[in-house]
Amino acid sequence: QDKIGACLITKTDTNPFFVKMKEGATAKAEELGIELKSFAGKVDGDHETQVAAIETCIADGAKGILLTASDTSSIVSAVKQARDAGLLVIALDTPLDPIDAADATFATDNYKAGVLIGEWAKGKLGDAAADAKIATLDLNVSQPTVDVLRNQGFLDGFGIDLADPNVIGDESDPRIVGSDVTDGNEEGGRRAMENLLATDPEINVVHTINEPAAAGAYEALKAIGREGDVLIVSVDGGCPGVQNVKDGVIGATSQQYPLLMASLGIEAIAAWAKDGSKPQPTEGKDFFDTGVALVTDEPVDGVDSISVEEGMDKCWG
Amino acid sequence: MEPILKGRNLVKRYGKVTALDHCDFDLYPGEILGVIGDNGAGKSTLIKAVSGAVTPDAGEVFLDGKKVKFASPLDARGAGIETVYQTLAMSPALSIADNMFMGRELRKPGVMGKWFRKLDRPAMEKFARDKLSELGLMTIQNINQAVETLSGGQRQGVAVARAAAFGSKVIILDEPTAALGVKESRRVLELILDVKSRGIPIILISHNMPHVFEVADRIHIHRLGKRLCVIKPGDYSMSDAVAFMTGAKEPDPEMLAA
Amino acid sequence: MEPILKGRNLVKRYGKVTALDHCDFDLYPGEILGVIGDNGAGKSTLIKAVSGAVTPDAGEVFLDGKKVKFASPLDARGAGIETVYQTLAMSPALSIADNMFMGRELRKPGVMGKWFRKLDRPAMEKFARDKLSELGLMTIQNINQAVETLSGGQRQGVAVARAAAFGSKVIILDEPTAALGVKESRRVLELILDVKSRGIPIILISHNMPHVFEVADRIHIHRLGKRLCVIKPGDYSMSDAVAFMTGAKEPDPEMLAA
Amino acid sequence: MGSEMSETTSRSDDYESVIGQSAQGIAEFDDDRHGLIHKVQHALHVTPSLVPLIVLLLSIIIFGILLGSKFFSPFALTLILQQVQIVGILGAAQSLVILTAGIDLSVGAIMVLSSVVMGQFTFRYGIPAPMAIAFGLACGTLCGFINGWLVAKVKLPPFIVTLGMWQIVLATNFLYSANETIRSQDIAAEAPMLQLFGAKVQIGGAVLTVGVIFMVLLVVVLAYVLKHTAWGRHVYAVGDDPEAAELSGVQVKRTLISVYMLSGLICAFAGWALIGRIGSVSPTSGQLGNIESITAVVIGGISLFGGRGSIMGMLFGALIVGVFTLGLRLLGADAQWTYLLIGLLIIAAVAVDQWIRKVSV
Amino acid sequence: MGSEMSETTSRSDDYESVIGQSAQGIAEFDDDRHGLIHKVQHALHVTPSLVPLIVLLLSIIIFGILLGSKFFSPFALTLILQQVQIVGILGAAQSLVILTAGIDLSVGAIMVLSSVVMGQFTFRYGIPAPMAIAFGLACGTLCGFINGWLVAKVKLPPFIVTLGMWQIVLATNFLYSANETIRSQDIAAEAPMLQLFGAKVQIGGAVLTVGVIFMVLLVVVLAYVLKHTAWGRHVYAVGDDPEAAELSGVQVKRTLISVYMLSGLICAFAGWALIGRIGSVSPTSGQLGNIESITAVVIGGISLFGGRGSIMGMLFGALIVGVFTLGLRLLGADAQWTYLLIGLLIIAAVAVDQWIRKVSV
Ligand SMILES: Nc1ncnc2c1ncn2[C@@H]1O[C@H](COP(=O)(O)OP(=O)(O)OP(=O)(O)O)[C@@H](O)[C@H]1O
Ligand SMILES: Nc1ncnc2c1ncn2[C@@H]1O[C@H](COP(=O)(O)OP(=O)(O)OP(=O)(O)O)[C@@H](O)[C@H]1O
Ligand SMILES: [Mg+2]
Ligand SMILES: [Mg+2]
Repeated sequence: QDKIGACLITKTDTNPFFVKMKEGATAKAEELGIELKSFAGKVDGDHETQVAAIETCIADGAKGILLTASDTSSIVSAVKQARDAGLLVIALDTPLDPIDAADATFATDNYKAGVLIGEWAKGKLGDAAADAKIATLDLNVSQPTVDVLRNQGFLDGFGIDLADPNVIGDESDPRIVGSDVTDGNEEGGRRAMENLLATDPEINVVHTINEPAAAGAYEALKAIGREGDVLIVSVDGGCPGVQNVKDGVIGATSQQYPLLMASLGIEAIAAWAKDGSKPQPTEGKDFFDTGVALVTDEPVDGVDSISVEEGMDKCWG
Repeated sequence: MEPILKGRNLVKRYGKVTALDHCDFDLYPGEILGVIGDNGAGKSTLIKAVSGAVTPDAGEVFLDGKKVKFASPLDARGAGIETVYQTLAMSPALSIADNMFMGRELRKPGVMGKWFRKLDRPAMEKFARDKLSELGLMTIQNINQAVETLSGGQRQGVAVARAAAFGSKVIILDEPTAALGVKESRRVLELILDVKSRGIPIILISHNMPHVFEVADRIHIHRLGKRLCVIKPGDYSMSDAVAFMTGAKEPDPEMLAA
Repeated sequence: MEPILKGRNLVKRYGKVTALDHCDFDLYPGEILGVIGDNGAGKSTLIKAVSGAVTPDAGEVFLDGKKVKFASPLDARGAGIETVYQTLAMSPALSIADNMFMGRELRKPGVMGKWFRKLDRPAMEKFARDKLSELGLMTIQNINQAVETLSGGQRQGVAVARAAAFGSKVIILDEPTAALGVKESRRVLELILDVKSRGIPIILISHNMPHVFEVADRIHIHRLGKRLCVIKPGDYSMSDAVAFMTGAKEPDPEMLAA
Repeated sequence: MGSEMSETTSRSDDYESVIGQSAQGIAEFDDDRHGLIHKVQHALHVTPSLVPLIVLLLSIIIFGILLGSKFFSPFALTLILQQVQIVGILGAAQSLVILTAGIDLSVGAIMVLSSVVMGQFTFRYGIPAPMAIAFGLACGTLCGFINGWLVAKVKLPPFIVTLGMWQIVLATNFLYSANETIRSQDIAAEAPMLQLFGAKVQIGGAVLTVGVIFMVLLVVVLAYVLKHTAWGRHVYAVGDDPEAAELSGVQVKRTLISVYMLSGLICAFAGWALIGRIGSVSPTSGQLGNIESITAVVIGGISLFGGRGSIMGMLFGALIVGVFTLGLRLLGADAQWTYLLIGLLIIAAVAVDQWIRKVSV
Repeated sequence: MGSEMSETTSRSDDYESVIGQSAQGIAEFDDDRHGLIHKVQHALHVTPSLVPLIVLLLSIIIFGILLGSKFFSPFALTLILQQVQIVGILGAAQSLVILTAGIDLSVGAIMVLSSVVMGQFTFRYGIPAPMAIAFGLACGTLCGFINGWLVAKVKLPPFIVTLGMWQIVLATNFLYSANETIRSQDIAAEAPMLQLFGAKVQIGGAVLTVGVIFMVLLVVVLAYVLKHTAWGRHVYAVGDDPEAAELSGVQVKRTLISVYMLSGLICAFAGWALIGRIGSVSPTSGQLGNIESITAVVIGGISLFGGRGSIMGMLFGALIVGVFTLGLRLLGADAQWTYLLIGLLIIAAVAVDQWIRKVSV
């Protein structure tokens, strides 16, 4: 075999987050002379396409797979098949269930990302947090893992009792006005925001699954002239998102580093192909944490954050 | 004698259009009843109402003196009434044999038929071919042709053959020879007489006066959605019948009671 | 005299079925040409081939002596050939007027028509109602009825009225009176003679021998996919014609050349 | 011979000689059904799009009773209009195609691609906004033309053509835009014309957007065109029975191609309206456009088999879904339950529709 | 009077008297087209499902040439079978419904719900696996029955019924399963029967799974049933022209309900097969089942208008998509390019199909 083959399998390749992940992987692969094939589910939660992708990689004789799994536990048997066939499987962004089903995990902690924006929002509101009116704009009704982690992290950070931390929407805290789904895009963000505003026009804290949804929510608020007095928080840290933080559209966002995950993953596959060495997890965790940082120009005591300028330097798309 | 099939006071409206206007109807055992009338007079609607294909807005249907309410043509068929509708009612994409046996398919004898419910195609095809030959429809070159590929007359022939082969109590034919050729029409008339000789009464709707006068025992003249009168072909000439049905002449008052 | 519409050596096969078998065909100016033949003999296929509705596998069609290749019925219509197909070719869900004017709608005069391209419905409806009254189709109660709700004969009447109203060079009628009543059939025959008196030649396919013998100038006898012979109604009796077309009798050899 | 002929004639004629004296005039019947109910029934019978309208009004009333002023506020009611505008515009495109017995799975994709073209042409190439919009509209029309050409000339099933087109256009969209969003703030600053459809218009007490007005006008104009022009009748004829239409003189292919082109153009307008609605140009929006527009069309009573139904019904269909969605959210159902209930209500709405139709015969 | 009657008779009879001597026998014609090509054409004409088969073989050959042993390996080829098994099984259910001129948007959702029922009944309530599987199958059948009942008895359009059902079933699935996956390891340990369809079977050199064999058998059995039993002919008749079918004695409603029930049952089997394929019970799987199965059906040459086409064609259609997908991925096209090319290839495949049909008339 002339070239080392590697596969990148993402949840979708329409979400900018994964697009950037792919760019990072492609750039690194080119640098290291690895032949990279990328795969993606058709929609969020499209599990079978990912299984088919793993099988294709095996058929293709690739050396390793970088995987952001849609269904973290169901994928395990396919992953096992790949590992049995001698491929290195690295989970990116989302850990598998159980986490050791993959050879290694390069992830961001989505729960922590949620906690950060939750704490920030609570701190920002100060005393008003006690009677805040919260709306959460989530991903879709199938409640994929990221969705749950970010949502529950946020509520946890805000100091709300989670009931079952694996389920969105079972909280009984009266401060929660409601949640709606956005499909993670502007259109869905706007629609969901409008629906929730119609339920309660007093909403003043909005958690959004990602920055496009936040931008949509902002449009809905603007349409009724409330864009100034609602706190929108989000997760991702893409360049337009950080720009939106700067413009005051989003109050704060938790920045993640898909490019870093991807390039680290490629390097790990290269190493594995060369001498069979596997990457090691971060000290004290069972995965390699690529980090998350809160981006805002209005820092709050007790919550670590970086400035928008720093965020712009590190943003990914 | 009690009519075998009887309709009383039947009404059917389609939006603004009145197709049946308090219409009565009688068919006696063993007879051939001709039904004639202008286009749109409501003949087809009448036989649809008595054969369960439409539900009348008002009125009653009696079979053998018992009141019946056919919810579907299948009900009527179950009661032994076999109908050739003017639209022929065939599944265009299916073959001639499939259409002839629709709803009463023959199964292979033995295990294949009993357990695997396999159709006995050769038998059905042979039967179909025989029945069509009886009608003189020799031009059908391929018995497995889909019905939609048949010529207009061939299609009608298939429908008539089906009704004649399976009707047990009453056979209703709505313009069975409209698209048929001279030879084929003649065969249908012979078939009708043959069916009658088996004791089965027949309703024959037709615009062909000579045919109707040739085979019918009584003629029901339909006009503007109702039965205008019933005549015997021996008592009146074709011109009289045409005059009644087109409104050129009024029938005698006592005929109306008939 | 040169035929106005001529077919030579036309062949059409459908899979295993041969519908036209090297068939010739001639229509002379100003005449009424009857076409008779058994069911499935290929009459409809023949007129479809000369009117652009099917493309023959082989053979040529000439209009006014010039070879033509109609890619679609619209081409033929553009050349002035108006056809009533046996299947009537109407859009079931549309109204009578819509169907009559399909493809040559009338627009309102003035701005509404020119700029907003608005149809002149009242004018089209009036025209439709007039043409149908000419045919004696008085039973049509509602001129805005969808065609699918008409009775079989009413539907046919609409198709015939359309062809007669718009044909300019040749009018082809495939069994125009099959579903029509006595009165309506008679009106169609009158209409045919009327059209002829306007100098327009007509092809009339029919299974009704008396009708064909009454109006046709020449009769094309079709058998087994080809023209068997052409006769003049004055020279032969109906029995002869029927004998030829059913194969009971062979025509004289010299007739075949005709 | 002459004598034989006349004999023949007289034969077939004899019993027909009385026809000359036959009755004239059109038959009329007493109708013993009178009164208001019958009038309503008749109105429903001749104007089928009234039925979804009734269902719509019923659902507004029910939610109004349940929710009171929360739902009956100008805010909520105009919100519904704004939320359905995209589906409404796409539904207009979809209706045209479905009336020809086709189906267009690519409407959403064409919409998004057109909006991306408008945005990228302005921001990537620096073309003035009006020109870029024209390119976007042309792009949609072109996609529609390809659909139409494949359906009409190559005679492929519309489902397949537009399924392929959907994937092709969506992939092109992602490849071309590199999944980059153009932010609302940038558009407002540099090319506000792109957001035209989002502009607010005060009419009486209600606040409407240009997009909403466009949707309503579009449907009204199309309803006129379909009903009162030759082209419109041809669309119905083609959908009803393409063979019969061809035989009776409709240029079936040309009609089909024009329908798909117009549908593409309308989708491109929907793309423009999308920018107005969400502010930004986002390549990931509108992915459910096809299924939502088909739903609106079918609830509105247009037959998927072509040739039957009215485009007004589609608008009511879209609004019915909009009312349900918002109403249920306001009642406090969470996302999963809303999803479930909307499923139920769609079936119920069409069942009521069917029932009214039956009663109104 | 008697004399007049006999006169009448003789009149209509006179020219018909010769009929007795008319020719007998069925017409036969020379056919001047002979040879292999004509035979092939004829075979194609009478067996329409051969056409997608040809397209399938062509695409396998082309990818084989381009990719060599990577594609022609038993692993890759059986992989395609494994990858299409779910779509193939769902496609069988979909074919039945589409043959009746319906459409079933709920196939994927019913499949997932059934698999969740099988899993949750075993693990949540501790019911033995075979019983739980029976409940799962019953659940699918019930969903199908509701669909069929609404379509046949309430006479709602199948698109609407199954659209509503899709949403209802999917939401129920999420609510009931609480989005929880049951892990493969647990199933293997406690209820291996749930994974039965994933069991491997060595046949010669090829490795097949029970699921793949089930799919093939299912299609073969259904092809037999549709062609050689009365019920099968009724399915075609109902799809062809339901009114004509009703008039000619088919129990249209019963046939429709049985079709939807069978379709639901097959979807439930697909759910079982899904557990075998992915190992675990995952409530988020199979969301694209409807569109993928419809695609397979349409590429396979079954008309969306009902009554025409064969279920074998559906299987070839599913395989065509499977071959394209794997082939393109192995050629190294990335995801969006693959979608784009698959879009193109679907159109091309059907165009070739259409062309072969035309040539073969
Ligand atoms: N489904 C329908 N909707 C509306 N009107 C209808 C419907 N079916 C029939 N009609 C109308 O009812 C009247 C009677 O129709 P019918 O078919 O019974 O006539 P008919 O006597 O059979 O005529 P024909 O001899 O032409 O077949 C006609 O005016 C027709 O237009
Ligand atoms: N589309 C088709 N596919 C296959 N066979 C066909 C098709 N159309 C016609 N045929 C066959 O061609 C032959 C001629 O049909 P055609 O319709 O021309 O007969 P016809 O003379 O008009 O008969 P009729 O008097 O009954 O209308 C018939 O045997 C018919 O079955
Ligand atoms: Mg009738
Ligand atoms: Mg014919």
